[in-house]
Parts: sequence; C-alpha cells; structure tokens
Amino acid sequence: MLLSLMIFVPLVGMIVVLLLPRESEELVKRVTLLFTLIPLALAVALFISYDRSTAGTQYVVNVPWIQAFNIQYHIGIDGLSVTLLLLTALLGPICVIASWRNIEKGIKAYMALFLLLETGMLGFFAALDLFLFYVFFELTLLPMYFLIGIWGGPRREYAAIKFFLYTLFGSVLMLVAMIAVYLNSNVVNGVADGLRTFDIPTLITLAATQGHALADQHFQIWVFVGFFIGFAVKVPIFPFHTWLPDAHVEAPTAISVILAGILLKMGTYGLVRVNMAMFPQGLHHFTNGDGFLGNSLALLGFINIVYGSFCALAQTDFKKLVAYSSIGHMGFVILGLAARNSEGITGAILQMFNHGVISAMLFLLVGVLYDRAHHREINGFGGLGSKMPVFTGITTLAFMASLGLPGLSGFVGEALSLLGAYEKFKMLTILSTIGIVVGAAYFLWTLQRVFLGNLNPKYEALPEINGREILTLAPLGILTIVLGVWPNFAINMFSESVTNLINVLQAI
Amino acid sequence: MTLQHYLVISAILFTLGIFAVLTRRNAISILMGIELILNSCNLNFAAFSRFMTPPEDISGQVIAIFGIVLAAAEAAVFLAIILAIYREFGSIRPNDVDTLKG
Amino acid sequence: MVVPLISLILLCPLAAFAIFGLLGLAKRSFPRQDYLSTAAMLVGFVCSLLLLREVVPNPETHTVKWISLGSITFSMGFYLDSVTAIMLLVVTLVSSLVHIFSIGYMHGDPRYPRFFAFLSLFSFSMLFLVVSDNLLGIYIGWELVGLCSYLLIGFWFEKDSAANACKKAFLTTRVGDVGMFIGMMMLFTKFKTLSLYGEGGIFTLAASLNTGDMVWLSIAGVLIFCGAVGKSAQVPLHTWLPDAMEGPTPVSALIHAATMVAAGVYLTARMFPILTETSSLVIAYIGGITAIVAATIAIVRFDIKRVLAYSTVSQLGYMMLGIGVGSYVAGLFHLTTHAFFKALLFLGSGSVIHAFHAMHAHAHDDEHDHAHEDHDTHEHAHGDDDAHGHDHEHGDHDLVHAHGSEIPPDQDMRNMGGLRHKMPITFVTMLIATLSISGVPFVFSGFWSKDAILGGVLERAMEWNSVHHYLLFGMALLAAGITAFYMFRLIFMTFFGEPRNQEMHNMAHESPLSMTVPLLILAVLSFPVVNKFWFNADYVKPPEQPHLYAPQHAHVSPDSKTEGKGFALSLFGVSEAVAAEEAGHDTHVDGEHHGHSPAHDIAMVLSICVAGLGILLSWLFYHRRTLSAESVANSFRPLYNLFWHKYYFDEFYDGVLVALTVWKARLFAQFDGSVVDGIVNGVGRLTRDFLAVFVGFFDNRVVDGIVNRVAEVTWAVGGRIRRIQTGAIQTYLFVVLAGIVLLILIFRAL
Amino acid sequence: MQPLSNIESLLYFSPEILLVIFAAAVVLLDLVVKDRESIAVAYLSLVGLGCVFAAVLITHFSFGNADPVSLFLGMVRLDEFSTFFKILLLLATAATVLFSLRSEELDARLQGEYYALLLAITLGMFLMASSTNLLMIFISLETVSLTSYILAGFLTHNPRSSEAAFKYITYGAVASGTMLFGLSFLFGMAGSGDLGHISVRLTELLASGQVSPLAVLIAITFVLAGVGYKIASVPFHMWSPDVYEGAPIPITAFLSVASKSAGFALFIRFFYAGFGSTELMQAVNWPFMLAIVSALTMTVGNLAALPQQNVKRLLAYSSIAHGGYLLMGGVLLSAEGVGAILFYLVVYLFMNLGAFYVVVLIANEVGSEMIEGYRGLSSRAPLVAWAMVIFLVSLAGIPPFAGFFGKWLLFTAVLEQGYYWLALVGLLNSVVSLYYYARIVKAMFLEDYDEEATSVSFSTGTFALLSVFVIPTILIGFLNIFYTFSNISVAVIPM
Repeated sequence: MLLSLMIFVPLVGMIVVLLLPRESEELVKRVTLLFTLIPLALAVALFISYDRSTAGTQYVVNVPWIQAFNIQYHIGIDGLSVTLLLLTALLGPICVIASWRNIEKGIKAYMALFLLLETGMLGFFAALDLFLFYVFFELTLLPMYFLIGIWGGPRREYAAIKFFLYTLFGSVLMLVAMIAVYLNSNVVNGVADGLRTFDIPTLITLAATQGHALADQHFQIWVFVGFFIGFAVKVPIFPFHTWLPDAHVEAPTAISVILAGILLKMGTYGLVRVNMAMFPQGLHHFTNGDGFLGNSLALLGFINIVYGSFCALAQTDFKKLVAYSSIGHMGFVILGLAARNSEGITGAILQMFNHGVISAMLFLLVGVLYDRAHHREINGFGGLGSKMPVFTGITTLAFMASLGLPGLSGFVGEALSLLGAYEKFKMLTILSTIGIVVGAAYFLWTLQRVFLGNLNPKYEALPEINGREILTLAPLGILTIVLGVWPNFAINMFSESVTNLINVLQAI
Repeated sequence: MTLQHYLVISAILFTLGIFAVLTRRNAISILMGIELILNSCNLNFAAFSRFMTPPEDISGQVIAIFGIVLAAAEAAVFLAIILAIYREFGSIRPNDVDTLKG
Repeated sequence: MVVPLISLILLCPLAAFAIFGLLGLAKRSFPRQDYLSTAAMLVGFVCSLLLLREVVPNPETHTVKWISLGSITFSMGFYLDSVTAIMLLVVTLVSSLVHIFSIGYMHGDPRYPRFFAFLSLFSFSMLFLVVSDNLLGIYIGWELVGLCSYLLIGFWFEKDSAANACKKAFLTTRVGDVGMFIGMMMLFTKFKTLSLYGEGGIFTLAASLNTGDMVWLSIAGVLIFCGAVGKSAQVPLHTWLPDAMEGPTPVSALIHAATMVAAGVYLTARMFPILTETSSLVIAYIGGITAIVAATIAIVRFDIKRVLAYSTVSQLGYMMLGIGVGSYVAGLFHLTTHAFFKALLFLGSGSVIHAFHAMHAHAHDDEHDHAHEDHDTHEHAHGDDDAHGHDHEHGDHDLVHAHGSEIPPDQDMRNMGGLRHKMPITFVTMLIATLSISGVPFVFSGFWSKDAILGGVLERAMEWNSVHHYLLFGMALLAAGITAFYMFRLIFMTFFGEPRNQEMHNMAHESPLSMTVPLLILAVLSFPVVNKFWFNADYVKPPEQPHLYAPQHAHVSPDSKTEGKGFALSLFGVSEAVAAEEAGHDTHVDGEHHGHSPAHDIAMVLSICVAGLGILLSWLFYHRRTLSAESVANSFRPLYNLFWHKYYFDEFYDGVLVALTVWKARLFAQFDGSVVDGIVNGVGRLTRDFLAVFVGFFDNRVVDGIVNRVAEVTWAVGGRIRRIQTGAIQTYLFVVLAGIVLLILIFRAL
Repeated sequence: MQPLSNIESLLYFSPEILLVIFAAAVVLLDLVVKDRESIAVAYLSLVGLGCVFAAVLITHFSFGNADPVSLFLGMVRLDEFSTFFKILLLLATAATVLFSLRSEELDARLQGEYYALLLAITLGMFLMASSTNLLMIFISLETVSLTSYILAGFLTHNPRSSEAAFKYITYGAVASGTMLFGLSFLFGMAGSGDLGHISVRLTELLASGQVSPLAVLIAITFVLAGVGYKIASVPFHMWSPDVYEGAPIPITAFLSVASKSAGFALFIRFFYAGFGSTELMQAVNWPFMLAIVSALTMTVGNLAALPQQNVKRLLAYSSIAHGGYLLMGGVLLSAEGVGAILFYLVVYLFMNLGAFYVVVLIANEVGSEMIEGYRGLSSRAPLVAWAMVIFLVSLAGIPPFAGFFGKWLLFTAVLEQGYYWLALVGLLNSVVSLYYYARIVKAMFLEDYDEEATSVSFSTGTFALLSVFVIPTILIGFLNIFYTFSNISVAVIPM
C-alpha cells in the first residue's frame, strides 16, 4: 500500500498541477516540489523499515489486473529496488529545485511531465509483473521525449526523436522476448497446461525447474539476447550508446540529471532483475569465460569503460564529457555483473547507485556553470577557482568521487566490481584498469582547464554558486561521502538479495 | 452447349472488360469495361446455376438478376460522378484527373 | 587505551578539516584555522608519544567490519606495532613542526585558512595509511594522501606551472596505484581477503604457499610495489616529484620529503613477508638505480628546492634498496632519520626563499595578492636568467630552453651566496642537516642509517655472494658520494662565498621565530636520538620472509669487531645497535645476538671515505673554486647534458606517452564519428539496395548516426512508394491486376 | 440450427428495418424543414442511431444471445460477432454525425441527403457484418460501396472531392467486379451460395480431387481483391490515400474506421467460415498469402506515410498500415487472433476517430490540413494538442495507451502461431510509424512559430466530444471486459 502510494502520488501531483492556472508559476513549482517530497519521505520510510535480514520481496501488493492474460498488478521491493527507489525519490525534488529558475516557458507542462516521468520510474523499480514492468519502462519514454524536445538546447528535436526511436527499437525486441517468455510460461516437457503468467518471481522459479520450457538453454539464450538489447540501449552499452551524448547535451540540466541518474539505471536494473535472475543459463552462456561468446559480456563492459573514457578525454564540451564518462562508469557495472560473484554483483549494484548520485552532481554542476556563462566549452573557462571557491570545492569533490577516489562512494563500487571481475576475466579486468587512469586524466585535465590557471578576464564578474544550487548539491555530496566511508549502509540493504541471486546463478 | 462454352465466353468478356478499364482513355469506356466485367459475372452465375445446381434451386439466377440491378445502380452513380468531374475538370480523360497523388 | 588514542590521533586533524569544509559550504571560514589545525596536530603528537609506551613486543590489531557480502568481509582496522608507533611519532612531529613553520611562512596568503585545512586533511590521511591493518585501508589512505598532495601542489593554481605539476603528480602516482590495485586483485582472488595480519590474514596464508606459487607471488609483490614506485617517486615514475616543488615549501617539506613519499617505503616494508627473492631483487634494483639517477641529476640543478627534491628521490631509492636487500630495520631507520633532516633542509630552504620572497614582495611594491605577485616574479625570472646568464656555467644556456624549469629567482642558488651572516640560524641548522645527510660519521643520525643500509647490502652480497648485490652496493656507495657532493654544493652556493645578487642580498633577513623554532627542533633531531628505538631488538622485530630462500651462511665470530667501530659504538652509546642491525638484516631471526660480519666495518669505512671525497670535491669546486665546474662540464658535455635533461624522462613521457594517449582519444572520438556511422551507412546501403529491387533506386544522402541513416533510407523508400501513387487511376487498376496475377503465380508455385 | 423463414426473421431484423425507416424519415424531415441551416436532421439521425442501438441490444439479448440465429433462409446471421460489429459501427456513425455537425466544409443545403446516406451506409455495413451468403455479401458490399462513392464526392464544386469520388468508384467497381467473378466460381464449384456449404463442398471436392487447387486459388485471390479493397490492403490499397485526402474529413474518418471494420467483419466471416477447413488450406495456403499481404501492407503504409505533408493523407497511410497490423490477426485462424482483431478495432475506432476529429477542428480554425498548420498548437490550443498527442502515441502503440494493448494482443497471437518474422516486421514497423506521428507532435510542440498567432478557443461541446475519444484511448487497456472478445470469435470459426 505504502509502495503504491509512493508510485502514484506523483501521478496525482500531475493531475493537480494540470488543474492549476497557468499564470501562477510559483504555485505550480511549490506543488510539484511537495508532490516530489512525499515520495521521498515514503522512500526513506521504506528504506528504514525494510527488513534487511531477508532476501524476499517486501511490501508486496498483488491484485489481478487483466485476468484474460493472468496479468497482475504485482509490486514489491527487495534490497536492490528499494535502493534505487530511494535514489529516484531523492533526485525528484532535487531536480525540481534545480529547474526552479532556469525553465522559462511552459513551467506547468514541464512540471506535469516531470511528475509523470517520476511515476514511471518509481513504478518500474517496484514492478514484479513483467507486463507491468514493461508498461512502466515505456511510460518513461514519452515524458522524456517532450522534456528533451521542448525544453532542450538548439538540436533538441533531433536529440529527442533519436532518444525516442533508439529506446523504442530496443524495447520492441524486448517485447518479443517478453511475449515469448509468456507463451512458454506454461509449457512443461513440451506440453502446455495451466495458466500462463507474467509474474517475475514465478517465472524465476519456473526457469529454474527441470524440464520447463523456460529452463531450456537455447530458449534462454535467445530470450536473454532479446531482453539484453532492450536494456543495452538504455544502459547504454557500446554499439547502442550514440543517443546518449546527444540527449545529454540537449537536455536541460534537471533532465540530464534524471537521464544519467535514473534512466541509465533502469537498463542495468533490468539486466539484474530479468536477464540474470530469470535466464541464468543465458547469462552463463555469455559469461562462462570460454571463447568469444563466453567473454562477450565482460568484453562489452571493458569496451564501455575504455571507449567511454577515451571519448570523454577527447571532448571539449563539458556536458558531453560527463555524458561519456557515464558510459565509462556503466561499463564497470556491466563488468561487475558479468563476474557473477558476490563481489562483482554487489559492486555493480553499488556502482549503479553511486553513479546515480555522482553523475547527478556532475550534471547539476555543469548546469550551474552553464546558467552563468551560457556555454559549456571547457577551454572557454579558466581560473574560476579563484573566483568561485565553493563551487570549485564541490566540483572537485564530485570529480574525485567520479574518478574513484577512495573514501568517496565512487571507489567502492568500482573496486568491488573489479575485484569480482578479476576472478573470472583476468586479462579484461586488468585492461579495464586503464579506465581508472584515463578517468583521472580527463577529470583532472578538465579541472585544470576550467578552474586552475589565471582567471579568464571574461569571467571577472561571475557570481559564486548560490544557496539554492548548494541546496541541490549538498545532499548528494553528503551521500557521496557517507557511502564512501560506510558503504555497508547501502550494501546491507541488498546483500541478502544478492546472495539469493548468486544461489540462483549457481543453481545451474 | 456445355458449361465450358459459357465459361469461356464469360472469361473473354471479363478480360475484355479489364482490358477496357486499363487502356481506354475515356471515363465512359471505362464504365463500359466495368459493365462488361459485371456481365461476365452474371453470365457465370446463370450458367453455373443452370448446370451445377438442381433445377429447382435458382439462387444462381437470382444472384445474376441482383447483379444486373446493381450494375445499373453503379452505372447511374458513375455517370453522375463523371458529370461532376466534367464540371470541375472540363475533361473526362482519367489521366487529367490526377491532382491527388503521392 | 590503544584504540581511543589512535582514534584521537586520526580524528583531531579530520575534525579540523571538516570544520573548514562545512563552514565552506556556508561560504564562511573558521577565524583561526591555522591554530585549529596546529592544535589538532599537537594533540596527535602527544597521543603518539603516549602510544609509544603502549606498544608491546607482540603487535595488536583492532578491526571492524567495513563491507560484508555473504562469505566475504572487508574489514577496517588498526595494526599497532613498534614500527607503526614510530611512524606515527615521526608523522605527527614533523607535521606539527611544519604547521608551526607555515604560520609564519604562509602569512598573508589569500587562501591562508585553506592551506591549513588541507594540511590537516593530509595528516589525517597519512596517519590513516600508517595505522591501517589491511591493504584496502592502506590503499584508501594512499589515494587520499595523493589527493592532498594534488591539492597542495596546486595550492597556487594561478601559476600554470603549479596547475600542471599537481595534475602530473596525481596522474603519475595513479599509474603506480593501478599497478598496486591489480596486485591487490591478485592477492584477493587468491586469499579472498585483503587484511594482512591475523589468522585469516594474507601473510599467514601466503606463508603456506608452496614453491609453485612463487612466480605468481613475485608478480603480485612487484605489482604492489608499483604503488610504492609511484608514491615514492622511484624510477621510472619519479618525474613528478621535482615538479611538485611548485607547491609551497612547507608542503614540500612535509609531503614530498618527510611523509607521503616515504609512505611507499613504509608500504614495501609492510609487504616484507610476501616478498620473494625475485621481487626483492627488483625492488633493490629500482631503489639502487633511483638513488644514482636522482643524485646525478641533482648535481646540476640550480633551483635550491629541486636539488633537495632530487636528493629526496635518491634517498628514497636508498630506503627501497634497504628493504630490497632485506634490511628491514635499516630501511625504516633511514626513513625516520631522513624524514627529519630532509624536512629540516626543506624548511631551511623555505626560510631562505621566504627571506628573498619578502624582499620581492617589497621590491615590486605589489598588492597583497600572493598569486599575482608570484606570477610577476616569474616574468622577472626570465629577465634574471638572461641577465646574468653568461657569467655562470654553460648550463645557463640550456637552462633557458630546459624542459619546464624556469627558476623563480628566489629559489635560484645563483642569486644567493654569503647568506650565512644574514641568516645564521637557518645556516647552522641546514648545515647540520647537510652533514647528516652526507653521512658524516658518528655524530649524525644520517650516518648511522645510511651505513646500516650499505652494510646490509654488502652483507647480503657476501652472504649470498651474488653479483647483483655487489653491483647494488657499488651503486649505493657511489650515490652516497654524490649525495655528499651536491649537498655541500648547495651549502656553499647558498651560504658561503660572495653575494651574487647584491640587491637581493641586502633585502634578505633572518626568518621570524615561528619559522626558526621548528628548524632548531629538527636540527636536534638530526643527531642520533631516534636510534634507540631502532637498535632495540626487542622493540623492533623484523618480520620473517618465508619465501626468501637464502643460502644460509655461518656467521663470523663476534671478535672480528674492529676497534674503531667498537670505540665508535661505545662512544655513542649504541653498542647494541649493530647487534640489532644483525637482527635487521638476518634472514632468520632468533632472539639472541650474533656477532658482526665484516660487511659492516667495510661498508662503514667505505662510506666515510666516499662522503669525505664528495665533500672535498664540492669544497674545491664551489668554495675554493680551484676546480671549475664548467670546464668539467665541457669535458663531459654529453654526460652533463644527460644529467641536465634529467635523463630525458619528461621529454619521453610528454613526447610519447601523453601524445599517444591524446592521439588514442582523438582516434576513438573519430571512431565514434566515422567507423560506427560507417558501419551504419553500410547497413543503410544494404537496405537501400535490397529495397531498390522492389521500390527502385533513390539518391544516396550524406548521413551521420544510425537513426538518421535508417530514417533517411526508410524515408526515401517512402518517397519511392509515393511516386507509384501517380494519381492516375488506371495505374492503380494495373497494380491491382498485377497484384492478383502475382499472388496467383506465387502460390501456384508453392 | 434451422434457418428461419423470411417472416419469422423480420423480428430479429428490427435494427436494420429501423435504419431504413429513419433514413426515410430523415429525407422527409429534410423536405419539411424550411430553414436550411437547421440541424434538426442531424439530431433526428442521432436519435435514429440511438433507437437502432437499443434495438440491436434487445434483439441480441432476447434472441441471438443463447446461440446464433440464421435469418432469411440463411442469408444473414445474428450472433455475437455481428452484434459486436453493429455496435462498433453505430458508434462510428454517431461520431461521424457529430463530426459533420461541427465540420464547416459540408454544404448545409444537402444535409438531408447526407445523413440519409450515412444511415444507408450503416445499413449496408450491418449486412456486411452479418451476411453468410454470397448474394447478401455481394449486395451489402455494393450498398456500402455505392453510398460511400457518393459521400466521398459529396462536396459540390470541389474538384478534389469529385476526383476522389471518381477514383473511388472506378477502383471500387473493378475490385468488386473482380470479386464477383471470384464469387461466381465459388458458387459454381460449391453449387450453393451459403458459406457453410461452400466450405463443406470445397473440402469434399478437393479431397476427391474433382476440382483443381488452382481454381480454388484463383477464386480465393479474386475474393481477396474485393475484400482487400475494402480494408485497403496492399496491393488493393491505392485508392485510399487519394480518396481520404479528397473526401470531406468526417467521411474520411468514417471510411477509415467504419468501412474498414465492416471490411474486416466480412473478411473474417468469409475466410474463417468459408475457407477454414484444413484440406482447403493444404490446397491453398491462404494464411501465408495473408501473412505476406499484411507484412507488405504495414510496411508500405508506414513508409509511404513518412514524407507526407498533408495530415489527412498521412493518417490515410497510417490507417493502411493499421490494416496491415489487423491482418496479422487474420492470418492465424485462432480465437486469440480474431479476438485481437476485434479488440484492436475497438481501440482503433477511438484513437483514429479522435485524431480525425482534431483534424476537423484544426481545419475549421486554422483552415489548413498541412502539418505546418499545426505549428505552435501546444500554446495556441494546449488541450487539443495534448489530446492529439495521446491519439498519435496510441496509434504508434506506446504504453500506457490503448493502442499498445491492441498491438500487444496481436503480436502475442502472431507469436503464438510461430510467425516470428511477421511479428518482427510488425514491431519494426511500429518503430517506423512513431517517426511520422512524431512529426505532427514536433510541429505542435517542438517547432517554434510566430508568436502573434492568436490562441484558438473551442466550445465546451468540442472538449466534451474530444474527451469521449480521449478517455477510452487511455482506459480501454486497463479494463478487463475488453479482453473477452476472443470468446466472441469462437462462434465464427468452424472448429
């Protein structure tokens, strides 16, 4: 109940916002903020009251929805989802505050769409019915399209439609796989009997039972691929990544934050929730370490890391740089997942969360700079360090966290992923560490080009970061430090779930 | 005369009709082509009903009769529309009537 | 009692920094950050003094779970043994002194409070590193000190040189750290833990490895050592340290002389038990080479700070060499002594610079902005160099073009000279330090520690009679000589002779009390006062090296002691010292003492000789000027250039590695643009040709990005279909007929 | 089940009879009403539709409910299937009437004929949905065709309208002629006009080898030509873009929804009842033929829609594409397949009519059918713009709108029968389709426009009608009743 409330409060908020008069912008903002704060409160409540000692899903709501196809409105949280729910709910109000001043036109529509988006994201992380899962997954597309397309930069139309088509393409393949799973969900030893189902927990158990159609390896491999492409576009994994830089560069700050903070996680979350838990044999086929296919997943992770990092190194647009760095960091998640051991998976999940926080910070910071200078050309700045020390300080913190400095959250995720991956993919992991160095390189280089050196006279009058902006950044910054110093704070939320997952993976 | 003869004739009629429809450069002749097609069908029905069904069953002929009626109705509508076309385009050459395309 | 003390030591500086940071968010700053940080450090110092008593022969660990995932847990904790205690003492002491020194030195800097906050953060990280009982913890502290050094080197980031230097420092060390991390991964994958001590600890587990794992273990060891190579600026990753001198001098003293750079040595020492023959040898060689290379470079520097920097590098090499040859104690011993006298040297040079600096600030009556002023002096620097570029060594000529080293005049030894009258305290203290580092016998701590290393090397060589170690001994010896030479060169050029730059000379003055007091304290510490700890075999127990299969030798009998040595020892109350030395370099440790091997006597004699020789030469060169440096330089021009250009390391890195990286990045970026899209275009072309069969040809368009391409293809197809929709009704009818016929034909065939 | 005699049948036939009566009434009323601008006739026809609706329900639940009834000696059949389509068609017609009320392009002086014709065409469609005999099939088809020719050309003094009519009738006549020819052969082979008999006889004949499969193939293909022309499937689709563009918008909407639905009703009955037997399918693999046709249809429709500038024409192509999607369900010979078709038709009714309604509104206010005309609509008429977005996105088949659920049902059915390639084609098509729907959205929201363009205001009635389409488009997918159509379809499949 609590969970459903949390998911649909933003939707209610959207309706309320739509009913408000268009003129009273302040009111619209306040209402939106309120309706994003409620989920945050609920999320915190969930986070606290969540029983860490069990792996089972909690706060389960399971009511029939479309009986004809045995589709249920089945939601619930386990350690993984509750973590990401918290992240989503946290970024909600932050983004609203971040959009407080710098959205000129149509603030009402903007906020309404944003709330719709939040519902989609929250629902996605809570859904336990494959169909529901898909519906929420797609639900995020439309608002995103408009948010980028209407309030974006000069090439917004292009970026928006590119994002839309790319993701749709992916999810279409996912749909096929999904239907295939559904159709086979009642086939045992070639004979179909009983109801078909979309229920994820049920499917997971079925996929593990001997002789069940879902447990057939070939089937698993194909379906795995279908889902994988769907999620890979979202993550994004190497060949499907080209939408990301465009989308990020054009999107307004808050939307970039959501994009990097949450939408990317939807991909990886899907990989864990569906691809790994449901198709362990499929996963095994791509991560068993022998031959090209056996290394393919890890290879993709490695490519993401190195490729993303080097691309980032070559950027001169601040935002594009951060975007590419995201690609790099998601590579660690893939690598960790490919490891299929507790360190790797834990690291990957942690990295999801941390990257959500850190990249959010980075984009907010870029936004702060952009609002003042109205450009993002890295070489166009210089010496800001002496002009805006606090801003510089926070940026340094974010950068350090992002390049994996121990003591900040970024490190733990990366380190665990690598430790886990090394056990299975020695060479690839060692090569991936290149990413660590290059990561440091482009961040420090950026730091130097923007903040160090002599002050660029153009920016003599650049105002220091203001209270509102600090308000958006502070919680993230604190989270970064807390998780860096005491990662168990997050890890023991999902360690049980991970153990559970590992058992599933070892079962085959 | 066996069924085959009728069928052959109707086939010829049908083909002629199609040919007319495809090639004539005048709406009226197209209409005639259409009539040919319809009549070939009617002929078919009549013939089939004569040879393939028991004598008391005349459903074939009935269909044929309805066919004639409908053909007439169609002709009427067609002519009306041709008039409109002529009014608007000053021509009843089908190729002149091609403002809607693409 | 132990845990609270250590916690206190760690938390005080951290708190000092946290206060700064939190207030910073509110855009405020604590009124007296300097006192705050200094106080925090002093508390730490007191605590570590107390700890010294706590330490018992068998070390203790206190750990807490940090990360727990199912079967595996990563724990954080303290490991306290004598070495930790001493390190704590050294760090807190030097740090406190540097804090005090900075109060005077940094006075008037616009970012004065920030400086102290960073110092506190550094102290915290360093101490954390020291006390950690597991690799992960060490790694964390390791990276944090790296961050602090980054922040402090770039403290005056308006200077491009500083901005570059800090970036270089961070990246170079990061390269080493990655190696270290890989090493950690190897160990973890093997042992499923990263904590070093105790039953489940790596050392215990590693001890039970059999010879089959030696290769693997050696690789792991060397990889871990990579971290040390980065941090302790060993060849080939040493180049960042001299550039790091762009930071304020107290920073150089604390971070880049006394503590952080020594952390590498500390780490290697901690890893002692898992070092195999191979890895030990690698370490020893790297150390030896570093010692020589750095020393030779130091000879030809003119920037007072860089001379010291290179001397630091070379001394660190020494320590590594010590660890590498199994002289655990000797290495750490040298670490401590070096920490004091090198800190002293830096602070001394700082005091000199400060003297000149104040003058500069006065000369161009500049506004208070430190940064700008500093920059001006830069411009000025060029002027100076060119001005009297000719009444000096030919080096000057290269100097102007030399890689990234235009020397700020207040650090250029060629502007100094004759300062001993001007600033007596600084002179005296620095002289003491110099004597100590040059290894002037008996009275100075440096002598003992260096001799311990030399002895260790020679002994290992004799025990194993291995060529390697004889070679290493030679290197060490040579380095010792050169050290003496360039250190005295520094002293002579700075404090003796005639003032070279009168106007600057006149302005110079002795530094304020807050600066001189630390100098004096450190000067005291340059005498053999810490030796007690190290030479107490019960106090410092070198760990075993189960994987060092040393050919055991019978030890020579005790009575082979030379009189001189006996005299020396008895004279300076370190009779048990050498005994402990034995314990130090012996490959198997048991309680009672052994006699002395002749190694130590020989080593001692030789070292005294080379030291003397070095001093003598530099006296002749730079004081009496009976020999002329430039004539020698000319006769050995290629060698000179090699030294002058620092063996071309920087040129190599900039020219090759950096270029390579950037090039690769560009490549990838283009790849994104061209190849990926290229494939896409290919796909597009296929689609087009395929569809062309049905819908005919259409023109090729320029494209980028998969979506555009597919969109364009499909779009064009759509256009093609439109054209079939001619608008002529009879075409439509024809299509109908064709369709029917086609369908019939197809399905007839089926 | 014995077919009822003509007299008995009349009672069951009341809806159709009512339609006839009201059609006549409308004409008469039109004669008596002096004021040309009065909209009495429109309302009368609405009332008529209401009555018919009631009649449909009554006849269904009082008689046809239990088991199907065959009327007029087996000419027409009253069963759930036909009832379903009747209701569907009534809704479409009612909507069309309301559109026509708001549309400004229609000539007020011809209202009487217009609405009478609408009712007449509805009658024809009713018959199409329920006839089970070649004769009735042909007659109903022709009724619908002839009336729609007239309606397409209803705009006097408008060349485009006349051209549309001309093309429509030429094309239609040839197509239906071809179909009739095919029918004649079926009749000849089976010796009867009743679909049931035809199925049985053909099966026997093929089994005994008395007729060659080729003959059957030709017959089926010819029939397909007629049906395909009604549902505008490749290669019999080419009339539709021109006609849709030329015809008055309400008629376009009506054709794209109602006549397509009727066409599908006929199609399903014909092929499932007539050619459903396994022997037949062995002789002529018409499901596969349909699969190819459907793949072609959606592909051509979507691709051709991409470059369109005229929204009406764009929607015409999109409706061709949707015909393709619907055909997928027809390929399968499964209750799920038919159920999916029916579901999709319902959804399609609302979203497509909604889209066309917006087109009507914009045509009235802005006076343009071109995409440029939609520039800046987001701020000039936000509600309408958002409604349009919902319709388009639903047409593109994106959750949470009904269109997605419809597509999902279809694809599930297709995959269940193992037509993976077809499903994939369909899905990729839906990705493509998004692109041109997005062009309209882009024009409305993303592109900048001249600021001084005045904001457009609409009457509450407009918004009410709009919501009639918006709400179902959002909700249908979430309501269980709509997923029960697969039970309906069982009735028509001889199994």
